[in-house]
Amino acid sequence: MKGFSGIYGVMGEFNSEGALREAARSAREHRYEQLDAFSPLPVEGLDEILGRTGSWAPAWVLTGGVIGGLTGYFLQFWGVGINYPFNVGGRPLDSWPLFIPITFELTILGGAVAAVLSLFVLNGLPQLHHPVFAVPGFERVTTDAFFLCILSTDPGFDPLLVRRFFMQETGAVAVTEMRR
Amino acid sequence: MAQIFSPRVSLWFKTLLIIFPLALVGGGVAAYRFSFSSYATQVGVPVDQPVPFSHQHHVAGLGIDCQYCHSTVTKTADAGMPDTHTCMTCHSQIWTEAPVLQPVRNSLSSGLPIRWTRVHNLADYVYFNHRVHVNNGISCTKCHGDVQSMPLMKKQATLQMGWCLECHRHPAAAFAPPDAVFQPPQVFTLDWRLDADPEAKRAVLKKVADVPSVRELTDCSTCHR
Amino acid sequence: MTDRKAKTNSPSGEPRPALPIVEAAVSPEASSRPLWRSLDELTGSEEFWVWARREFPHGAAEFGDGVGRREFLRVMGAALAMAGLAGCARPPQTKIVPYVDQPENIKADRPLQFATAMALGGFGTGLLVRSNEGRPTKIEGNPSHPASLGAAGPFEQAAVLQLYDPDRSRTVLHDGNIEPHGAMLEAVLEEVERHRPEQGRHFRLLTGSVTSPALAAQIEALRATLPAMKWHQWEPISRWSIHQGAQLALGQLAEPDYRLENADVIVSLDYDFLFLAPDRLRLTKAFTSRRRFDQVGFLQPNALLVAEPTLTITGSMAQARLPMAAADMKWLAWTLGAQLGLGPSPARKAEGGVRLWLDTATAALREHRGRSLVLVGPGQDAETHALVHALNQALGNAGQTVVYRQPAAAQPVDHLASMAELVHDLESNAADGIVILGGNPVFTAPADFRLGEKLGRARFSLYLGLYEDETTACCRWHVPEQHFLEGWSDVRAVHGETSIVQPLIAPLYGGVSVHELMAAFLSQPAAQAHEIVREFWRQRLVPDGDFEKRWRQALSDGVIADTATPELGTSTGGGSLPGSARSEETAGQGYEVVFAPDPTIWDGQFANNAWLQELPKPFSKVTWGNPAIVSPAAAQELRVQNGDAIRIRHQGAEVEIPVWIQPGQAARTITLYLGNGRSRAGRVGDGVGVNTYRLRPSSGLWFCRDVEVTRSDRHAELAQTHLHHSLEGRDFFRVLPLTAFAQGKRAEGREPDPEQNQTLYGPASLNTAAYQWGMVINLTSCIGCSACVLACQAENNIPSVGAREVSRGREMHWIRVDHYFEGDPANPQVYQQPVPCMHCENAPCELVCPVEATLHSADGLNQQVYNRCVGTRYCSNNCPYKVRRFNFLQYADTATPSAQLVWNPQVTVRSRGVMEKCTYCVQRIRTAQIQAQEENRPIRDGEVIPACAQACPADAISFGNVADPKSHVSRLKTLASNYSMLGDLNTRPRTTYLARVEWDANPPASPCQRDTA
Amino acid sequence: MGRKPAGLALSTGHRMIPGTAQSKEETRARAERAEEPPRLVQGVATFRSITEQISGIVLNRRHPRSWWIGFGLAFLLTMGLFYAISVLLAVGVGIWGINIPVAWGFAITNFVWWIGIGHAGTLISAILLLLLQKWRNSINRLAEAMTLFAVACAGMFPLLHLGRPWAFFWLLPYPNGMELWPQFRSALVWDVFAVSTYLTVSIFFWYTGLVPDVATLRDRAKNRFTRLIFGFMALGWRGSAKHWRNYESAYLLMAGLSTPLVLSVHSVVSFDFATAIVPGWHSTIFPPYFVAGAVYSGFAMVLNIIIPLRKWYRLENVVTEQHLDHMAKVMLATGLLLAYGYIFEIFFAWYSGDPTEQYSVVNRATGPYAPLFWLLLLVNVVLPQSLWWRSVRTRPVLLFFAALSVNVGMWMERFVIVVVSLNRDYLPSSWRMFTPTGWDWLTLVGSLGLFFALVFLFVRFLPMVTMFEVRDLLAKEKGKSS
Repeated sequence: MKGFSGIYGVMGEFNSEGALREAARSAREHRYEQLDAFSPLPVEGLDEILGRTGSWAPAWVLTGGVIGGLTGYFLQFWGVGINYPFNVGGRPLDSWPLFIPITFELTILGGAVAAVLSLFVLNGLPQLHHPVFAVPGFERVTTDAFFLCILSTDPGFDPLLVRRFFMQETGAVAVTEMRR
Repeated sequence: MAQIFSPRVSLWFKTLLIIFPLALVGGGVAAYRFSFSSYATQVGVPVDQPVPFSHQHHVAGLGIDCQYCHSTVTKTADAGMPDTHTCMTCHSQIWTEAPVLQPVRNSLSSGLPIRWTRVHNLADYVYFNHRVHVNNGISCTKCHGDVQSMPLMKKQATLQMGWCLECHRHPAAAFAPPDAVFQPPQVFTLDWRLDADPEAKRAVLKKVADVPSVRELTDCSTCHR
Repeated sequence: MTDRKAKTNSPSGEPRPALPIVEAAVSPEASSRPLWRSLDELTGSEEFWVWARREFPHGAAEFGDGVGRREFLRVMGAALAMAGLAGCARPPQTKIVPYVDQPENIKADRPLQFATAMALGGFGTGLLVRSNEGRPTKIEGNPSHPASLGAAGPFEQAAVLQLYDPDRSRTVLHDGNIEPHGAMLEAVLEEVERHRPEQGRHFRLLTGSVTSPALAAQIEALRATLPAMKWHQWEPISRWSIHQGAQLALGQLAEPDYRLENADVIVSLDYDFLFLAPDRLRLTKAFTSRRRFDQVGFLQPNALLVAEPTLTITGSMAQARLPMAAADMKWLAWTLGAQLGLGPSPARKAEGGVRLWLDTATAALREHRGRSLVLVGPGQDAETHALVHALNQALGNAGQTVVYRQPAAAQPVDHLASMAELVHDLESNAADGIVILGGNPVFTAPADFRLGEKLGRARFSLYLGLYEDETTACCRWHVPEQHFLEGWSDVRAVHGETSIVQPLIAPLYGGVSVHELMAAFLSQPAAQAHEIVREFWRQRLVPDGDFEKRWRQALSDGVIADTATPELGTSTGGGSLPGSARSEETAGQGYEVVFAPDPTIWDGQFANNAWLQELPKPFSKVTWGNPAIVSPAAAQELRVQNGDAIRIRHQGAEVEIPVWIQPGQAARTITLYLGNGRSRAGRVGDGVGVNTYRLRPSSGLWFCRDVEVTRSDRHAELAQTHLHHSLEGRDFFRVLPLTAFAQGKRAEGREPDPEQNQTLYGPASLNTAAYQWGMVINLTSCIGCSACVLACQAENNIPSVGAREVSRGREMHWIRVDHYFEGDPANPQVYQQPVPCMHCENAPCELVCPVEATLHSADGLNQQVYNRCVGTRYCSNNCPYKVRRFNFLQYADTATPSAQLVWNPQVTVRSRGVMEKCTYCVQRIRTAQIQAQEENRPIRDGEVIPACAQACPADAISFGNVADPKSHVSRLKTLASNYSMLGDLNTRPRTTYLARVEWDANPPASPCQRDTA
Repeated sequence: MGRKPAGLALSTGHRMIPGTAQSKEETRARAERAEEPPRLVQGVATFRSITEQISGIVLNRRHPRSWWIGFGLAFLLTMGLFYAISVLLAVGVGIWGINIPVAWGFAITNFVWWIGIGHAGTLISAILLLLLQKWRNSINRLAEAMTLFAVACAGMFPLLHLGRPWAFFWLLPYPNGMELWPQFRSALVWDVFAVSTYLTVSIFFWYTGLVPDVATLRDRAKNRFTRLIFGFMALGWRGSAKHWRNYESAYLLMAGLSTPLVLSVHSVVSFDFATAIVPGWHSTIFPPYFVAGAVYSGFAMVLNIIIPLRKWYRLENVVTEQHLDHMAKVMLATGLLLAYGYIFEIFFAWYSGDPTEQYSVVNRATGPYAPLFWLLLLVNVVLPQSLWWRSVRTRPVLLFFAALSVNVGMWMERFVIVVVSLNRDYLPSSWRMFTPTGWDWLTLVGSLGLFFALVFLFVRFLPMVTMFEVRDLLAKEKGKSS
């Protein structure tokens, strides 16, 4: 950090998910912690290698769903039972079976909204400007190029070492240093 | 590959995305509040009249009973507007030359009625009945406000359905002492409360006993036919 | 609304349009079933395949509808504005306009009621007219008037719409040019002067039958000035044969006064007395008073036997009904007479069903001597009437079930002869000055008289009429007539009871009173109707000095005490039983045509009345037109379906007219309703239906034999409100045999009704109010006259929608009278069933409304909140009774100012896109509640009467508080015959029915083809 | 820049030239990958080739004539729809053939039909995802888009069929001066919630799936404007490991939510009928029976769209006969479910012992609308049986017509359910026919126009095949083969 605050990290480009996986693995072997990988498709097993598994999304969805459901039921119960009680077709005011469909739909809605929000928030999107976009050839990350990045926030980060690592230990076809 | 967007754009975009849903919600709330605003409901907005008739002067000043002009209020659904002759009973004697009363005199001579601007306007599908309210001891002021302090007549209630329901859901609270509907000073006792004097309270509760139940009072066909 | 024109009327033979009654298309197997759905089923089901080939026939035709471009843009703007502003618009500023000088007793929501009377065919019916702030808005029967007894028929009730009809004539016309009123008066005076020298030998007066004493007096006065003038009378529906018959039998003109309440057995020969009689309302009350079955003990029902050419509401009430040609009626009468030992027996012997019917009738009459009654219709000749009078004498009924009175008419005459004489005089120029007081005779006179063109020969012809109609076109002077609600007059009921006709509103269109016009002829052009009538009665009412008092009494009662015509002795003095010279006549092999007044527009005078035009005619349920009524047999022979046109030729005249196939029609009789096909009725009535007067000769005013009938290739879409006349073997209409009723058997359905609270949810007691409103409809006493339908329409501001919309199934009536046929189509069992909203306690409609526009009130009403309704129409789909009505388009006429005057201010006028239905007349309930609450008393039983119940002459509809076990309606609901329609759906309707009680003996099998012995 | 051949890409790296041996081996590897093509992606296919092929459709200016013709027609019909709607608003629902008793006509028929069609997308994306059906990958995007447009068309009708459309918002729960809420016990209010939820969730689902592909377009776009637009839409997607991780779990969860949702929506729609007491409507079998019908018509519509498109845009390699075969099989299955539904409607009517119920069945088969009913059985049950033969399933033209007949058949079924049940219910006195007017027809055809116009615009401006999933597919196939 101290010396390299101007640097975001060093990026190595690879030609296949296999190569990427290898690179990531050896990076971990070299005690690099702050890694990030970029790929045109989810690369199997990469998360495990990078040591970041699991996601908060399920929790979000659960909360959203519960909130939606409760809102749905109480909106109905209060609306027709308490706020303005009506005699509708001789049905009792608390005719709960008739409240099920709306409760259900709102549960789903709440969950879905939460899911989308989680996607945005957890991924920090939208993020139109980002240092990695400056990397030459990065546009191919959405086609067929794979990248591994060692961040400057890594305790053992040193641009020179990292570059050497990429060029000698991995099959990087190109290595780039990213400025903030 | 070059950056497509500058950091600033990125920031703006993010902010917009956050603001947009908030704006939607805010808009809804605003619309709701607007429906109660004095612009939408005209509450408290004095209305111009051909003759600047002052309830303050006639009621508070001269102590004229409401029924003197609104003569059918206890008899029909319609409270009744005074005919030109009613005005002239006094104004053929006093203020005979007052220019503000010219329209009244014209009406009498031409036989053409005065066209007052309506202040309390209910939709045609609402069947409000003054008779039944007043005779059951709902004070005029309950809906029309402290008329006696209004130089020019103005609405004090939104006259929205929700407002009607308030009383129809809590009839007891709406009652004035039965004998207090018209005669000053009780007619103006805005601060009168059910517990004010036990004797009146008894009378009111007796009345409450024989008004229809709340469920009946909140039935659609009570007002819509 | 040009789309009201029936297709047959356009001269150009347009391509045969799509078959409208696709409804009748059916499965091939249907015809083999004992139960048949509709006649088209029996006659095979080609339409089915026609339809199949044509997929959706009306499609392309409709493309043009919608609106013209400019109109479109205009409305679009409006619609979008509405769409946009609906949310946040605030109501526009409105004005309050008080009186300059407040009149007494006119209060906004306190309507006043005035007693008056309306004349139909000259005879008066007493009415009470409701006036809101000076506008007559509703006409009801006058309980203290003997011809009404509180009931009112469709004609009386619809008169209020006629009052505001913007098409009524407004100006005096001379040769078609507008003239000042004064000019007309001058011309009149001049004319009188012209005739004075010859004592008016060439002067003629033409009226309907006149009962107004004041008018009669004026005519006499005119006679005094012009002794040689002649007074002619013409009514298309004349009662002369009745009077003349009495002359033959009793030796003097007489009006039979039937006491049906005393009759155990009634035999009617071609007499639809429940509709045709001038005092039909009274007769209905009397007749149905023996048909109530409304208490357990009740078991003295009367038995009715009817022989008639076409199914009438009277016939539908019969225990034994015999379809028979009108021309055979005479023979039938004599045969019946002979069987009862009166007069010679005709050579021709009865067979089959006729025999059976005759024997039944004979037996019944013999059994109930003195408590039976035989009636015969005005269509039959004097001889037959004489025979029947004699028959009633012989059975000892005279004095018991019928008494004879002097005719109430000022001068009863043979209208046909009178008209014939007039026409002859016009032709021979013996008459050159003629005054016509109302009645539109040019349209209604026998075709072969050609009155119209003859009138042209008169030098002076003046017509006083409500409308600028066919007669106006043939007269030099036209004077707009006052509506009876606009001016003073007086009128007598058929038995003489006299009413003062008092106005409720100043003439809207500057009409002239008949009395004032007559006064002009009496050289008192300034006289006022009010004065004339008042002065006339001042002389009559003197006996006790206080005229004012009696006058006021007469006005408030609506009838002047003891003015009934005196009874006549019941001896057959002088009268001898006429020979049965023509009693051998038969209808022969050819087709017979019978003429009858239209069930809803009478002789044509109501043709411009949208309420009556749209009132479904009994049985056929046809509106806006008058199809020829033919029998199933005839239809098969002519190879016609409903709506296909036929050509009828007789004595050189010809009409082309669509048919309606009527079960129970005499096999070879075709019934034509008069009064339709007006050419100058107004924007509503012009060209609706077919003018059948064109076929009505002086030789056969009521029926003609051996007419030539051929099939035409044209087709008209009949605007029907009801296409399907079978019960489908379902149990919504229940019948109890008399014996079962006597034993107190319940009117069981296929399924028992569920117990209360038999639901998943368990009890939900939400009907908390002290009053629980409910209704009971008595299926035995209902005669299906449709008075309730019109009463409801008038009370609840129900719009009429026109023929096109009706034929699309969009009529708006809140209560309908369903008719079902069962059994042999040649002579079926007929059931009628009035169906309003059932106000179900578990209302299916309420559950499905997404916006709470229909909800249940605490006092058990199924409320409809128009201003909340968004128009999903889901409620209508889910209503098993289909009693909900939808404003598919803007039906309420908010454009025509005078159309709005008739609206009832107590009922919201509905806009486009809103559902509506019967409310149990909630406005009346609430008014009564407020009144009672103010007077600190409970609402009395019978204090709240819905419009339908109020109008019903049969008292078939009862309404009241079902929470009070002592109320009338509760008592009815405890009867064993009480049942809920479709109750097994657990809708728990508040409107229930008393099952129809039927005599166990089936009606005699009918003669499917005539036996010609 | 991105258009350089793979080989050259090696030298594009900055400064450092790594050992060439490695790179050669890499190229060989890619060549091999091309050698043995996966079954669901045919022909020579690499990440790049696939990506180029699909994104090319959007990024290239030039479009086949068939697109212009198709879009032109659809656009005309859409204009017709707008005209019909204007007249409707101006004059009222009376311009339609509806009446009492048949108060619901084409509008509701169309609504149910469109909603049904709108089921395929979510089903393919969600359910098949959960069932790990790989073949969904190349068709789900189009199916989802189609779903959106179908639901949009469907949603239009309940609004239009109102007597007073401008008051539609009374069906929504919002605080107001009248202190009134919607009548929550009404199935129509359930519809409002179900359909709007479904629409929202479908949009989320669709857009989420779109983000990585839009990112691809952003990176491949040539002119600045396109790059900006797609840039905004891509929200700065970088394809980082974190992105993919959250993305996959969120997407999976949405699939999990959508699955019950998609089943509930048409169940709720069926409640409009099942909770009513109209004979022919009031039946417990309606929910499953409606859902089956929905999937049935949905797949039919997908086939009707995708078969021409794969031809016009030469997508045979990604949308293979294999795919068509699978879809046809699903159609066949749901079709049989539906037939089962028909049979059981009849059985229940008989078993209920209720004459009105029984009559409603008899009326369908022998009543005035009988020809429609029999035609319906023909096109909806008999003809689709041809799908038992693989030769039909894999012959696009035949399959197209089979699907077409199903679509027509399903519309007729909705019509039979809505109209033929209503036109003869409890009281014979109020039995009546419904005969549609020209406006009814114009609205129906117009909604088709709107639908296809939207589809055409979609294929023009967004990738109709999910590129990253096809890439994933390629990778997986490779993983399998090596």
